[in-house]
Amino acid sequence: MLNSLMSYLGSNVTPGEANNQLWALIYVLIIFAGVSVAVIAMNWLERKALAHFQVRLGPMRVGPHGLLQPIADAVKLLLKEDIIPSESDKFVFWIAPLIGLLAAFTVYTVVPFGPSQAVSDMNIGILFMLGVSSLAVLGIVMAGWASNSHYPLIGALRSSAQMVSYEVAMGMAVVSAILMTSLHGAGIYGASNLSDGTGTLSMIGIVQAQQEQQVWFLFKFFPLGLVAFVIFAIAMVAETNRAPFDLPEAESELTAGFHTEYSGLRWSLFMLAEYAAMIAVSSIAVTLWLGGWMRPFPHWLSGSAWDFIFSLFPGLTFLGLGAIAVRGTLRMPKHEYFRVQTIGLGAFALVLAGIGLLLLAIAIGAHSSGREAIARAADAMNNIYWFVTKIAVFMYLFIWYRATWPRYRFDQLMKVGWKVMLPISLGVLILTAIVGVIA
Amino acid sequence: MNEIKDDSAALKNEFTNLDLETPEKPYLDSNELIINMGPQHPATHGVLRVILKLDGEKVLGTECVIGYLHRGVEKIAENRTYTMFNPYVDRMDYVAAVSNGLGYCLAIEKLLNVEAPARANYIRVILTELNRIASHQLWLGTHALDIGAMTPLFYTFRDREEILKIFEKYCGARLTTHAFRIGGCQYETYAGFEKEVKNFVQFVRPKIDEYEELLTTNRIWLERTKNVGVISGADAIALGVTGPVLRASGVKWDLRKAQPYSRYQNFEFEIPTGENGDTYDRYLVRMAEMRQSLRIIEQAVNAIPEGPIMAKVPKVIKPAVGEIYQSIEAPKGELGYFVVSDGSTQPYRVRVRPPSFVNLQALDVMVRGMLVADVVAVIGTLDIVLGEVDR
Amino acid sequence: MNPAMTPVATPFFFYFLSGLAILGGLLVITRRNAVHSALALIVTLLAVAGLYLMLYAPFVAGVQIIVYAGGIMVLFLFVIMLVNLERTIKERQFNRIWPVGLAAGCALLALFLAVYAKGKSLFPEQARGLAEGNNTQQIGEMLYGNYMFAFEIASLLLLVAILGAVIMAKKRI
Amino acid sequence: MAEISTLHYLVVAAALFVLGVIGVLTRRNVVIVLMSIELILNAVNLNLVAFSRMWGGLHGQIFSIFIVVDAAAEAAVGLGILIAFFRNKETINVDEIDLLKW
Repeated sequence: MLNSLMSYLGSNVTPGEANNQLWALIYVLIIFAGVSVAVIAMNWLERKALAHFQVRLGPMRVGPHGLLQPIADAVKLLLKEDIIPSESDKFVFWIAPLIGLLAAFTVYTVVPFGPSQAVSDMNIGILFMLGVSSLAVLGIVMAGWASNSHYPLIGALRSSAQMVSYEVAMGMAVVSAILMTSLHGAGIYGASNLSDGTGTLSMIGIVQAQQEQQVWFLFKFFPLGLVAFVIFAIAMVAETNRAPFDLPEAESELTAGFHTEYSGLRWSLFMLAEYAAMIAVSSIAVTLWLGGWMRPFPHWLSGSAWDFIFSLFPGLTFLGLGAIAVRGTLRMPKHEYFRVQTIGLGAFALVLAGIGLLLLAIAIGAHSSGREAIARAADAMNNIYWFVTKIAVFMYLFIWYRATWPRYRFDQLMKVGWKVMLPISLGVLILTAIVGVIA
Repeated sequence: MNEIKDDSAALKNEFTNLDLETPEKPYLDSNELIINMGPQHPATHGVLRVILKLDGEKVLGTECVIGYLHRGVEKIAENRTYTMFNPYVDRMDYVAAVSNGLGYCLAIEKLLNVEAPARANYIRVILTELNRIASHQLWLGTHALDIGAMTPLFYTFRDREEILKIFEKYCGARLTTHAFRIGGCQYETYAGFEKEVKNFVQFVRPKIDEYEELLTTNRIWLERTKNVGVISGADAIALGVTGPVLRASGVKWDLRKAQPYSRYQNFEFEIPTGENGDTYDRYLVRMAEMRQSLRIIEQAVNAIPEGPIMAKVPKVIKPAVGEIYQSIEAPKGELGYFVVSDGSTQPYRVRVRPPSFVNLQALDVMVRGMLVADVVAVIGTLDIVLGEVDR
Repeated sequence: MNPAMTPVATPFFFYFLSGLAILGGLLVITRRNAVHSALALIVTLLAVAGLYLMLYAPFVAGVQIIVYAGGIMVLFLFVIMLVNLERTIKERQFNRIWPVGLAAGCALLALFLAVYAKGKSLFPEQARGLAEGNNTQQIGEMLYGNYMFAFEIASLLLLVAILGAVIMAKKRI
Repeated sequence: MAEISTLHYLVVAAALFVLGVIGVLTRRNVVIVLMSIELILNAVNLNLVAFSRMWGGLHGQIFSIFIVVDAAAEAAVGLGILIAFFRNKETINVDEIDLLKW
């Protein structure tokens, strides 16, 4: 067992490919824990960022700057009475949040955090992601139906119609990105002298294609890649039922939509699923259009010196976060009441700075000593860092949308989906094919 | 076993508004649904209950059920002296309490045939217009929230706070102010009142631009509000609709110009009107009204005369036998008081014409053929306050 | 997954998935409530998708999940909710000739098994290797090559189905 | 456990097929009848894919994709008919659908 654990460390492939179940299991656990932590952090960040958009402070009481608020929330939700409406369909009511959660988390098996930092590299990776994430709608529909109440039912019907509609445009946009993996382009777009190869549906393969072609698909066949990306970026907001497409849970119309009757743990599972799905679709966008785990300008600014400079980013980011926390600590009121909070925030700053220093040490160690293990760790660190950073940008966009835009009406939502997004995405798909072959 | 319990039959009995078009051949429609919106619903601004008859999401008809906040304000008036009843009116439209108080005081003054002194009138105008801005700000925040934009709410509440601070400094209360008395004002302005009001005007002008920046050209906002809840000028007049809702339909009717009270004739201001009578026009009209109110406040605070603030009013108010009707332009429309005196210290009858109540009648006309989401938008745009609807 | 390597515990997964599929199928035809049936059908569909993966047909498995579980079943659930009828649940679930139907089904099963038992020798011992790596590409080439005409016909069929469904379901056109 | 051969898959497919047939023949609820038809189509698909694996060709998989397309079309039209029918007679029982013209 130890042997199989150690033997994998030297390989360059995903655990799935290496057929190493133990490491696959470890990866699954790491991803599960990581995503859960990310959801909790996202919860706090959303409340904070949204609050600052709206000239208020957001959570401030539980822990310094409300840092422990998500934990308090989680404890509250766990301890809350679990209400199941008496007229509901108990079994379906019980299983619906689990389906949503399962669909949201299963997707992560193929998310490539790096060339070998994924549970498995399926050769139908993107198809698998789209398929499994489309199962999430089943959870919502069942929740709405099982609640046996008008508003959840309408919310569920809306949600299913919305998600099925936007999946079409989303799929078209994805296909145009997949086309790009095989078309290297010629003529005005002939950025590289590679000949047209075979395409791939594998998530890792898609990023590697971008690496080979030396261009993010966002900028490929400009502006076709950009348009497809924008279509996807809009459709993914609709897919995750977030503002301004949050009709299934529009509180001013349907109280809370499909999860009106849910409370406590089950409700928190829906929230967990929603945020996990947000991260999942963002990771699709990052993989397909933003170069996945690649750092910016891997070819333009190539060479080991640039590699070293970019590998300092993770450490510096954490040091920067630590510095913000230190600033917060220094600005804490100097009153006795705030002593515990000040100490807590200071400790948090120290933890952040410690992580930052560790990452810096790894980066510097990899550069100077050249030991393979450290170089490998540095590689993994860089890949994961850039991937997560790109996802974080999307997460911020999600919050920004929510703070800025009113909600669409249902018929308008459908109109946008079918009459605007679908034709444009179809056009982009056709143009991508034409440009790839002819131009 | 786990079917949705169909309460349509029960609701149908309550649904008296049955002049709905019935198809010649009645067919069973799986989509036809009668549902309750409210009284506990986040978008009904309190405890309004709307029974909706839906075809899918299309509204076939509505029926408003009101009275959940009924406190018998008009009946209470018959058992209170004229002075004692004054604070009660603040509890009707609690977001525009100053306007309510002004209307009542003017009515009783008319009954007594006295007039408030000039300085009192100027103070009244300043406070009432401030209150109009506060009311519109609250409307804007909640209306935007109904349509899904949550940020304007916090911006408007931040700025409304400044108005409430001025109220608090002036009379000690923030919401139900009881600012005016029959015959004038009880309180002289506090030191620095003028300066603070001027500062506020300077402060809030860019803020109104800020609200507009968020919404006026926002594509989704336009789609949600344009051609939603359209009501023609003729329909609006026929239904007795007043205030910004009427003006947005293109009818230039403002009691401050039509029947000036409290020396409104001294001030220069315009009556903003709309063209289409849709939700977007109502939004624009109210935004323009806020700016006009600022204009009035500026003029009033610059020209505020010195002098007494209370007219000569007997300690015990005992009007002669008679009846009067006095109406003012409250933020939501025409707020009228019909007071009948039997010569005693207590009114024989007080009847309030609340603008929200009358405007609410237009809901059915405005939402027929629209979608459920539009009902929410239209309730928001009517700017109803249930305290005033139910009294 | 490397085609050269045999997947782990193949028999276990086969029996697990096929058991799940058959259990789901049983529930589909026995449940009183149509939503429960639909749930069971989804389980069956996913189990069958797993079987496709074991047969080195990843693309078909993906299509199965996207189109069946994500599309068709949502449509089913949608319609079940639209025609939500309390009455059908309380009514008799099986028609009057159900013993005949059951007998016919059992006879059919017996026939199948008999054929398989008799023709067992016709099946090759070892399944031929099927490259999984470029399965999608090969399917694509065949769809747009040999089966081009059938592919176009299928798209036409879908178009007709869309029109038919809209005309049928819409109240006033 | 023995190695899994094509025959195993065929038996599973046969079982699913028979379940589908029984569902179609015995149930009254149209929605469930339609779902039973989906079961039958799935059984056929499983057969095709199993044979495709057995012979090492992809034709079976192509056919199964066509059958999925067919299933989608069938479900859409079937459910459309169902809604139209429900609107007229307020029943979704097959044995009450016994008029040639409504």
